[in-house]
Amino acid sequence: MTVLLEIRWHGRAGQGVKTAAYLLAEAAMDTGKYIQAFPEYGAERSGAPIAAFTRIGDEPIRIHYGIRTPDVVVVVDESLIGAMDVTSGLKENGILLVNSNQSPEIYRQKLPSFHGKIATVDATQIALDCIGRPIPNIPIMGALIRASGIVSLEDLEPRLRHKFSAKFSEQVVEGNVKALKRGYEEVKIL
Amino acid sequence: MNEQKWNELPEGVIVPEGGNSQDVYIVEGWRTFKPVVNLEKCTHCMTCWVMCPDNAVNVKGGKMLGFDYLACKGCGVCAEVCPVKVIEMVKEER
Amino acid sequence: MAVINIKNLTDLEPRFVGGHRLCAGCNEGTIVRQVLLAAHEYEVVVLNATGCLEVTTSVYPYTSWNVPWLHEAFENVAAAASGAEAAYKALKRFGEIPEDKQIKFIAFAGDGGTYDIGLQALSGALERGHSFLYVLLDNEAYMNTGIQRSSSTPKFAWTTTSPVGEVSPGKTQPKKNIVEIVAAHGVPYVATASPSHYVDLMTKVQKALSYDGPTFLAVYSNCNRGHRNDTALSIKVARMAVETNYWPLYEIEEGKYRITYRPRKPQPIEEWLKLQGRFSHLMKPGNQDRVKELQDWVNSKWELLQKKEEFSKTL
Amino acid sequence: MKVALETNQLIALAMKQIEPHVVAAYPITPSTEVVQEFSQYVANGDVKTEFVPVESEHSAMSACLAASLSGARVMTATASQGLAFMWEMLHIAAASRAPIVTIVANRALSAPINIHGDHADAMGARDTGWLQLWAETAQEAYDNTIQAIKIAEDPRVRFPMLVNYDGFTTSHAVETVEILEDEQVRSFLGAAPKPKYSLLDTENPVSFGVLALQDYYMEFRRAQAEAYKNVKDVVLEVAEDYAKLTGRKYGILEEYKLDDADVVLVAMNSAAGTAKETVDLLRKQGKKVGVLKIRLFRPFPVEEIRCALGNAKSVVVMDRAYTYGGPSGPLFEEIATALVNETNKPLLGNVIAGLGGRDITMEDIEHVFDLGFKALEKGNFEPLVSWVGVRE
Repeated sequence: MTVLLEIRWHGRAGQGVKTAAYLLAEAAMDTGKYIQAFPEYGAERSGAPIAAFTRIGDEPIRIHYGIRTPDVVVVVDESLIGAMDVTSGLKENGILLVNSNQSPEIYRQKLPSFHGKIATVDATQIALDCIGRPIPNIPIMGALIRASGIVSLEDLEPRLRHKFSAKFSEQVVEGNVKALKRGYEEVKIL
Repeated sequence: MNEQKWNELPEGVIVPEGGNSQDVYIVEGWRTFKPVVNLEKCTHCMTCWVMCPDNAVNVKGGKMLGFDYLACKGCGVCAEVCPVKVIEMVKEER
Repeated sequence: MAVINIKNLTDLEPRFVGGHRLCAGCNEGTIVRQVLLAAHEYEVVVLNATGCLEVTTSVYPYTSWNVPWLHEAFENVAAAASGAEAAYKALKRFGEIPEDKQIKFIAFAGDGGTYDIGLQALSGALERGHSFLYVLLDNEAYMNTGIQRSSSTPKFAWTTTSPVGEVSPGKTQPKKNIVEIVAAHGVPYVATASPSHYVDLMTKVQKALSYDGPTFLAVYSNCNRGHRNDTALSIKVARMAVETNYWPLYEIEEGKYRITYRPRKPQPIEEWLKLQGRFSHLMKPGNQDRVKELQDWVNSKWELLQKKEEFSKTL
Repeated sequence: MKVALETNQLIALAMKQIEPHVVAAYPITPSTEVVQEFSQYVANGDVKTEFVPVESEHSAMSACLAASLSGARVMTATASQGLAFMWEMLHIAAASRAPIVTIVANRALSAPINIHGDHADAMGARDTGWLQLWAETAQEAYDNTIQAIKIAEDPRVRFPMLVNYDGFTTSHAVETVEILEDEQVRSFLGAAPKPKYSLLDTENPVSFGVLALQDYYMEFRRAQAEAYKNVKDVVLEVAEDYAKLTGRKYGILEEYKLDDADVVLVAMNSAAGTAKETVDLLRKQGKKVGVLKIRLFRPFPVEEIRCALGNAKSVVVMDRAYTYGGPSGPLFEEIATALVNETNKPLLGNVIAGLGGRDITMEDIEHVFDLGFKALEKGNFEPLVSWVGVRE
């Protein structure tokens, strides 16, 4: 295994967590990387906690199981913190990104044992502003690529347009593109 | 028919031809009584033919010709349904 | 549709031949011959559920079927018909069989394969609208395994699993109404028939085959072994089922009911019961109430049917 | 062309490229999207396929069988309880020599009900007469789907085939996959070879699905048994043709660093990839380990397995299914049978892992190799069957 980046997503069913995990992988593939992304399902209905995983590597990815020691943890739903150990296995120098209107400093205090990078973005508010619905997956994606540098905004935007235009109206696509950019700009990193 | 060896069977689970049982798989031994028709009195109404479960009534051109005794099991339906009662069930003499 | 004249059909190559191993006098052989004679204008493919008809007509290396024939299993003949019909449509669409080739699919199944284990597959195929004629051979019990009750077995009939005993008068539940169940799917043509009334039966087959969609023919089928009657009386028992109004002959064409045969003087149900050993316990003293119950059941169903026919005339 | 699609969507795309005449199917997690996505291709007019949305898996296989015997190219997809519900019809389809291809996103069997990756479904179908291909990755699932059509329909074969890949772990994963153009797939497969007899051939009526009693049943079985002998050659020929087209070469087995391996892990589907990664890690530590991945599970490639395991000292077979009350997992039983008369056979042990979607991690696999090394020290596997990744 050469360079392998592992991203674990925590959210609730209906928040677009799986879509985000896939979208990031697809954008990375467009830049020539090998990718793998998959959700962790139970018998979830909207609102239940779910996880999703994205792996990005320079070589074909052969391992097939849930990410135990992520480089990045993305918490799409703030209420999960405390309800579960979202930072479980998160690498010392990793990144924790939370959808929250609070500052990263607050989380630094809440999670004293974690010494990596902490970032927050109010993705839900951005989503409400841009698409009128509280689906925070795309704005938090903007924050993620800024905080991690996994792919550039220029790489992600066409993928997002391509993926969403197959399913959604132009208005929704444009709203999400706007949300992506706002997430990218508004993320606070510590 | 000689019994086939396994490598002589058709592929799958098929009989690779149509309607080969009549007069080949012989059921005359099933009978105790056999139908006998009086063709002189027969009106050729074809009721016996259309009611026979065993395709054992020989007909041609709308005429009753007699019975296919290799295919007849001797059920007696033909005699029972005959509107002019010209079919008689008689005991087999073997 | 031409009026059925069986004299004109005598020179056709038989599609269902002798040398099969149905019991002597079995109505099933008669019904299949009548159905396939009526279908003579069409190329047909036959699907057959597991049952007496299937096991007795296809014992390797013999077959009594002079048309393409497929047996898969007990509960799925309607699904098999769905698949064959789907292939037929697809192969036409792909240009692999000629557009002008016309095939009619005919499925045969007993009451076990229709009322009970095969009901789901039948319902599915009817709802999907596959074009095929489903012929129910209703001998009112699982005869292939040795006379066990089905949901088609009439009340008070003896079977090996609804035996008559000190505390039980035979089957304790009435017969299920499969015709109404099928009709409720909204299919274009549903009818009953009896081999005793062969012109009626064959006319109905021709009508059914004229539709492009699922059609259903419930045919009364005497089983002399299971109903306990002499082989020679097989057709007579079937006729008496009609003459007593136990098995009325009618059709539901595009939702409209029509009685196709009306007994001049309907016979009392005893006339049918007494022909069959499976009801012999009802002929013993002290069972008058049970016979009356059956008569009342027949009467009420006949009355309802007449009302449906009347109502249909207003549609 | 490289794509990133969920494997189920990818397989639906492969089915679109194959354009079977008939697809009859019933949805079940985790294979639902295969049929769902394919029905969209039908709705869009991208394929001429007749899609039969049946009311159960039993009817799915029943309809597929009749369609296949009618001369149609036929596919379906299922998993778990659905495959179990087809069980009766699986036997009939195989004995009828109907080359139906069934996609299976392998999933655990109830009870308890569980929707996740597990091989109990396909292992339950192992004695139904179906051929079986297994896939480690999305790429292999795609490649196997296309090859399965050609293998199953080959006049020397004419058996139905299951194409297996792990439920969720693979079925719902997005991986980088190289796909063919539609035209390439169609010209690779060509038209479905016409069977000798067809249910729709009214000129030459044939009776399908006949009865055979004491005088013939055994001859039918013997003939069926013989026909499996042709399969391996066809699998390899098709793989070779496919390699010419794609550069991706498949065999009956995949041997990973077996040449000098002392301890060999035998695995199927996605865990084989994790195992290869673990082998690389352990090799860096100087441990001589390797992986044998089974691609063709039915017919079971006895000679190839004997050959592949010939140099191993210790072999651990990983089963993602268990045979309740049996001596071991099903794959182990078969591997053990393959080696039973070898004079220098390796020590053989069995692990049960990953049931009901439990992750099989690199740590688990290290532990499994460790069991293999310990057996070498002790001279035997004790116990014969170990459960891995279960709370003790």
